Amino acid sequence: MDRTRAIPFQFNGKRFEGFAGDSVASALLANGVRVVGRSFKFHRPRGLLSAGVEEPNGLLTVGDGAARTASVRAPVQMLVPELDVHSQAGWPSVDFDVGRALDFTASLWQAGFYNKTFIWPSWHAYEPAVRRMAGLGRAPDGPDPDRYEVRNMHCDVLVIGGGAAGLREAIDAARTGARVVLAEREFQFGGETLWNGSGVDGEPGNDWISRALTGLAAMTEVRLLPGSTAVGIYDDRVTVLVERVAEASGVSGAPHRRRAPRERYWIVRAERIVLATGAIEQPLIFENNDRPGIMLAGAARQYLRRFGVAVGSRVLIATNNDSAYALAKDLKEAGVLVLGIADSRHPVPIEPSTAAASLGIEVFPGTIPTGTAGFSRLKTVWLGRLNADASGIVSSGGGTGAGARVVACDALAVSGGFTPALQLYAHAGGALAYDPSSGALLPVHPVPGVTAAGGAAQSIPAGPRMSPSGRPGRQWVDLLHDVTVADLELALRENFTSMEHLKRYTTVGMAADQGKTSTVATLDVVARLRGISPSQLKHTTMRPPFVPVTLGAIAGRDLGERFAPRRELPMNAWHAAHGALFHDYGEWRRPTAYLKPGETREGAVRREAMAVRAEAGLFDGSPLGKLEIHGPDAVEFLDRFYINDLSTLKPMRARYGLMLRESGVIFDDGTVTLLAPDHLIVTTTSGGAKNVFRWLEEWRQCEWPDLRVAIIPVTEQWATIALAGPKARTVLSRLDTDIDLSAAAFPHLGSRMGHLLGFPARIFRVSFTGELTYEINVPARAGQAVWEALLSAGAGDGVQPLGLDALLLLRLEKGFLHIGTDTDGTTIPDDVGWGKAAANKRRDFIGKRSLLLPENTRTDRHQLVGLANTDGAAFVIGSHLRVPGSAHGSDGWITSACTTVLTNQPVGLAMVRGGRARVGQEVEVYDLGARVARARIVNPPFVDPAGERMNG
Amino acid sequence: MLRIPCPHCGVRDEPEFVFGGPSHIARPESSVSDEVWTDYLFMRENRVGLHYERWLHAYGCGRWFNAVRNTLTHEILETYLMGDPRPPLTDRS
Amino acid sequence: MVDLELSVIPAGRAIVNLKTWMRAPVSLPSLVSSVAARLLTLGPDEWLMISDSLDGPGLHGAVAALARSHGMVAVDLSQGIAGLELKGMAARDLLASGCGLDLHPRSFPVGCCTRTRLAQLAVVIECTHSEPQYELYVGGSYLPYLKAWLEDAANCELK
Amino acid sequence: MRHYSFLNLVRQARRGNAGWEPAWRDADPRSSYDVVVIGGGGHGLATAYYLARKHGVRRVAVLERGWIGGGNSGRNTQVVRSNYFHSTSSSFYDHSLKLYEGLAAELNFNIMLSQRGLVQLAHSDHELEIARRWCNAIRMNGIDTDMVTPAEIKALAPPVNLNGRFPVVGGFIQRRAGIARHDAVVWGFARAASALGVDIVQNCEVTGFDIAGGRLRGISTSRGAIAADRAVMNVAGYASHLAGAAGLALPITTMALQAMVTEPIKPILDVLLISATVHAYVSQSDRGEIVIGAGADAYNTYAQRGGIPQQRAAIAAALEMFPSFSRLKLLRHWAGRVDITPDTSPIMGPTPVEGLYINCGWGTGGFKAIPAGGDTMAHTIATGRPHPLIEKFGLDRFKTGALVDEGAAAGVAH
Ligand SMILES: Cc1cc2nc3c(=O)[nH]c(=O)nc-3n(C[C@H](O)[C@H](O)[C@H](O)COP(=O)(O)OP(=O)(O)OC[C@H]3O[C@@H](n4cnc5c(N)ncnc54)[C@H](O)[C@@H]3O)c2cc1C
Ligand SMILES: NC(=O)c1ccc[n+]([C@@H]2O[C@H](COP(=O)([O-])OP(=O)(O)OC[C@H]3O[C@@H](n4cnc5c(N)ncnc54)[C@H](O)[C@@H]3O)[C@@H](O)[C@H]2O)c1
Ligand SMILES: Cc1cc2nc3c(=O)[nH]c(=O)nc-3n(C[C@H](O)[C@H](O)[C@H](O)COP(=O)(O)O)c2cc1C
Ligand SMILES: [Zn+2]
Repeated sequence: MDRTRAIPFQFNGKRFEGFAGDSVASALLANGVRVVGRSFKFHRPRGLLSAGVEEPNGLLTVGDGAARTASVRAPVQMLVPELDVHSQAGWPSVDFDVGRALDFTASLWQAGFYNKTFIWPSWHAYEPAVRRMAGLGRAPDGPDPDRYEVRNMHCDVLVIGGGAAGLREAIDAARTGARVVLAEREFQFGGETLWNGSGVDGEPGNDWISRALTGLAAMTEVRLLPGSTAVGIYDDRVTVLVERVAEASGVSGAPHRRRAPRERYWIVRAERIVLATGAIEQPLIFENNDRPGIMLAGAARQYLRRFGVAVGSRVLIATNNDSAYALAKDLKEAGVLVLGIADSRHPVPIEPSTAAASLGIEVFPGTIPTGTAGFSRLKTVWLGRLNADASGIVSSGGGTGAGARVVACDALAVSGGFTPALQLYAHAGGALAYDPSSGALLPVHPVPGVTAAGGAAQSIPAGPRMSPSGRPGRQWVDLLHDVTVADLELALRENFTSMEHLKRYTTVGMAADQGKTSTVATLDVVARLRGISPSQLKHTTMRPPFVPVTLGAIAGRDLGERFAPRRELPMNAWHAAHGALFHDYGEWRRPTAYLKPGETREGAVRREAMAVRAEAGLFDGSPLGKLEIHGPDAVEFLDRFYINDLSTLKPMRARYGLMLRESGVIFDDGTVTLLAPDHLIVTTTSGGAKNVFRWLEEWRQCEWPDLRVAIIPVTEQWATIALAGPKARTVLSRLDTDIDLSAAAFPHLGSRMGHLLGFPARIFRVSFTGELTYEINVPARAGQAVWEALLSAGAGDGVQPLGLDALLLLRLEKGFLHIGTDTDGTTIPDDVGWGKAAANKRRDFIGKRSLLLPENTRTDRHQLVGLANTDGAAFVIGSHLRVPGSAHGSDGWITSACTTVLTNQPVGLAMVRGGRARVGQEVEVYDLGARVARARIVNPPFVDPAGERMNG
Repeated sequence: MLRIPCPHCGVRDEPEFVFGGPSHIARPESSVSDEVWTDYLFMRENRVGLHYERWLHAYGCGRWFNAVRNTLTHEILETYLMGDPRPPLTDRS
Repeated sequence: MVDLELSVIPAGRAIVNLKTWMRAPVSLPSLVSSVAARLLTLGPDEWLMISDSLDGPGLHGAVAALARSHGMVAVDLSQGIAGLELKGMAARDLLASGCGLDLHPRSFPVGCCTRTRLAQLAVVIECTHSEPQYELYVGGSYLPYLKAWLEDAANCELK
Repeated sequence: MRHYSFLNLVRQARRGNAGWEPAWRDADPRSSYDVVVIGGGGHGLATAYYLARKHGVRRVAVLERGWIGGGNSGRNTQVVRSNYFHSTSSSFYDHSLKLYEGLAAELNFNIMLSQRGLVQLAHSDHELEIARRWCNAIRMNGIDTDMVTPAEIKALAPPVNLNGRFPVVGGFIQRRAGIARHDAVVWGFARAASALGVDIVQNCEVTGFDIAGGRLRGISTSRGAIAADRAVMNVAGYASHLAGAAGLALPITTMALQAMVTEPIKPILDVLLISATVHAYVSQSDRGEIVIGAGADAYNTYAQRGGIPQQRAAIAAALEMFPSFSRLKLLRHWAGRVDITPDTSPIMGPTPVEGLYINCGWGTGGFKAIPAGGDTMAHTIATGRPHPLIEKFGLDRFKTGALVDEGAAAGVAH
């Protein structure tokens, strides 16, 4: 604490001042704020319970607008200047909340009430009103102004928790030369020892800590990570830490001026993990144990010693273990009136009782609170004397028996024992069981590579935690979700006896604090209600994260442009400079069309397509997948994939083919070109390139390792430029090349290796448009020169670039298949007219056997056919069809559609049930519930049925 | 996140790998019955406990390899090369 | 300022991909010693040869025939693969923000090279200097994405 | 069975809620049953309920190895819809949705059905074409769906971002789709089945089958042998394992499908959004958590836990859709063992063992199918013939190849 530096902040619109080093919680307490929020269900006033992440009451909203953050835990939020903090419930205010009315009808709103009502007329009618009552705080109003980062890390030893135990473990590990990471949730190392006054190795705690830190800082292989919380341990001990980077720098607001991330998500791979996470103090269960002013004793001590704030001026202490006695001493020394210590143990061990006696503080042995009074501030506590087995009260406050006691006080510090913070051990696969002597959850078996140290490995003997008397409906077990003993009782009565049912029915432990101060108490209560020992019960599954984690931190920088990689064409800059309208096609960003000023997309597409039919067009097909297949068995290898026979392929010739999955479904299409018997080039669809490579490799490595084949993807090595149109040959001939382009020397489906403009070139005569086409491949960086040369060579002839839209239109006119558009994950070769080819190939190929299965030989499968519109209107892709005689259901759908460029006819391709046998029939076209057109089933293509244009 | 020991590259993170399903499945001749063929197509070992499976180190060496992994604990007991026989292992869990 | 330099390796460096179709492990020394290039091992059957003194076709020409006689194929990928160089104290942290590989000099010393996953891509990383300094190789079409990704990472305060 | 109503709620509250009875009876297994239902998930309980209610089968037991609903039925993201591509699927799922619409009243249990609408997002022209194909397919089968524009999507879900890495270019909506409270569906069926005399036996694991001459005769369990000549396996992630005990092989891979919730916040989202491209779906529960449906780890696992890669991918996807959720905090991340079939459709009907039936393979989407799954399986078991709605979902389709491939047909990889 630095009391010389005052820090102004706001709480619920009022201005307050704290000091540097304060948490929001300590600053509020120091300013006398007792009610920090209203409870979730019953809107009861609530004050701070704890001084740590386990806090169930002090969940506040920090900031506003786009940077608004809901449910910030007041004890762990560092106070920074001008912090704007709000309570999350309470209307019109936390101090006066009309919602409190619900508290007076609480028994109506017990566990599962919503299952029993709101049935008529329907839940949806009540839902909005109910939803408005739920939820803690509001979502931000806009995109996060902050940024986040992910960082990977490796180490030999990861020590989680930088208290005395963690520091020692880190030092021990570092001495062996190991790479050590020490993560501490707080911004300061030292844990409890920072303030609890205990020494380490006979040295004052703080001296020891500084020495330990100096020592660690000097070791090169040690990484200290303050402000970093371990939130989950996953498979193979991979651990996630969340570092609060911005908060550590003490800056608030104007985050855009910072470059630093707000939080950093560390993914740590450690050989060994030490959990030095300390323990979490538990409350006591008694009537009205939720009043503001009732606080965990350890928290009260921390606020006092660390932040100089006393939890009250007249303080009563109630405990079931030794730890709270230190608080009594500290309070007394600070001049606070300590009204006594109620200790549920009987007898109280010698050491604490003599310590109390020496301070003149009265100890009430075998005594536990049985009730409290005070609305927004605790006023009175009733104490009762437990009977021998703690199953009843000998006499209680208000009564007359010995031990009955009514204590007027303004604060009650409670300690219900400690349970080690071993959630992470549970994440790592460890099991925890209830230990009756300490009332804690302790490890049952070791987890390889994960150990606990210090407070996380201790068990502190403790007495009874629960008052046996009092109204169950007023005994809170889960403060954040307002779950009481009565809820658990009702759930048990209704047979929700499994702990997991109990959790889901009452929502106990499901709140934002994930039961950090209610899990063990739930076991106690249920055991008592069922008359069994808590050690017979299993706690519910603990899952990551240990504390809630900002979604932004998890995503890190993997958002927006970095959400998924994007690939650019080698000639991207040229396209961008020439009016390209870009879209994403798989990973690739490609020109859809090249818009001239004032032109629409449709207009451009028709112009480009027309140019190809009339003169020539230039298409950047660089993403076309290209694989080189080398080795003595290359032909044999490829022949096992294609439905076409490759064994007859001649040198320098290409063949189009389909590749199937083993199920017979079409997987990809493309050409295979034989350059030499041990060197082939395979092309794939642009989107399929990676998958085809992976597919070929899988078979090569796993199934046919004896075949001598090597596969090398070369897609990006080559720029692929398709020059298509009647003038293609003329234009290409104008460029300097050593390749004979004449029709006789270079026929359709031929390929030639040579030079173009001096660059190495591979030219293929394949056509996706139906026009004479040269598919020119030159090294990627030569692409633009060739592209520009072709454009200028053809300028006088009207050669122009075309985008994907025009290309797909042209191929549709020809009835060529577009995998993924006309086919889906069920399409087999016969469905698209390739059945014969597949059947005729004698040798086996992948997928062949499946084509003989009964399902694949049915004649009423969906088959790809052409559609001509008899009404004259354009088809809409995705419309469905009904064939004559069919009154309901669908008989198929339109997969592709366009209006032909030369003849202006609306045409389409469709998958139609038994379609090939229906050629000539009329079908009805339906779109969005209406019959929109009639169409005739025809055989494509729609232009140049003789296929003459292909040859120029 | 699994940490998978590639026999060629050492231990790497799960996202570097592609899972390939059970290994040691023999592809039948195409002359087999529909019954045998569909078993090959669809039926898959799906054991609780030790699972013999194959992985591709897609973002690394590009090699497929076999692994024996416990499907309850995710422990990888052994990895071995494609084509090697199943190592005889017993479930330690 | 961040102690970091990121640059694209100028085009012109020869990069040749070698793969073998042999089942038995092959040894490459004879190949490597005969040309002015260094060899990066990507896997048991795959290598990259890199040369600054030769161009792609030159390096390819120098090794192709010999490779073939060893049951290997050499393919020039000089124009298909892009290179980046990253140096400075923050280089390791920068890479660690998108790559799970252990880059500590104990595990990945100078001279070490591997293909791994960085920024969701398959990237070849080579440690070229203890400064530290790394060279990254990635499919050319990803270069703009990867470069922007790295620049963005560098923009985030690095520890 | 005490009737549930607001009136009774008030009445009981005034008596300290002491009068409420067990929602269902915990039974000990008897030595024989007419039908044994294995697995106390939604499908098992619904099957038992319809067997007793519609077919008068009186001696029915549901055997559950742990606690009812502890499998996927108690850990799913609650989506109910019937917008499937194939009529085989959509007619089945729409039957289910219709049963859901009457279920709260029928079971006298508020299952919190909230038909708030579900929008499937399209991120490119191609996806929009596929969406239209899909939307029309559903409409052709007489089920409500509409195409929606980006502006309409924005109006339905104000915090949505239309201009992310994958811009939203449209989508389609099923307005009758929505969510129902997963646990409530399980408990509602359990309560109603129990009231009809069904024995619900928890902590009872089925370990084997007594099969003679190809006929089922009995079942061995962790709590002793039970004689029964009819049984149905509804054990989701353990389907292969249990079927193996009956000598049957299944085309199933068990994977860990994952989901996450944030801390609860005030209502901000009143519709469900699904994107196959960014790969997540997002809704807000009635309690206020943002519920994020993630993917599955792509390998066989029974571990029922999630990992970092899926967590990071799903959260990034959710933030691509809703950037303003960035400062919300992840509260919990869990997984369920899902039984994935090659065509992502269920397996329902008889098995080669006479008297032994199977209902599994729901993979990532069987919560919405619980009422219809129970109804049609009850019919199938009671009559010995597959219910017409499930004829095409039989195990025999993996012999003929007649798959009902929803993912493939819709052009979207699940
Ligand atoms: C994260 C996640 C999200 C999902 N989201 C959705 C969604 O939004 N919408 C949707 O429709 N579906 C969704 N699903 C799928 C849906 O949850 C399941 O398909 C559905 O719950 C299956 O119900 P079931 O009754 O078949 O199986 P389960 O509910 O899993 O029940 C099977 C039961 O069998 C028991 N069992 C297993 N072995 C034995 C044995 N040997 N003896 C006795 N009992 C045994 C198990 O303990 C279990 O209780 C999701 C699933 C997950 C995991
Ligand atoms: N005398 C000795 O030699 C000796 C040795 C060890 C401990 N001790 C005493 O035992 C008591 C407990 O010490 P301890 O160090 O075990 O506990 P501690 O409570 O002092 O420290 C635990 C630390 O772990 C941190 N932490 C908890 N969960 C975390 C997470 N998930 N991620 C990151 N950080 C997390 C906490 O913020 C805390 O600082 C102290 O009083 C200490 O002085 C004494
Ligand atoms: C729709 C839905 C909402 C949930 N909301 C919460 C929640 O608010 N708090 C919580 O702790 N868990 C919540 N859970 C998760 C459950 O606690 C639990 O993790 C899940 O049912 C799986 O069970 P298991 O973790 O016990 O294995 C929710 C689960 C679902 C399906
Ligand atoms: Zn490898």
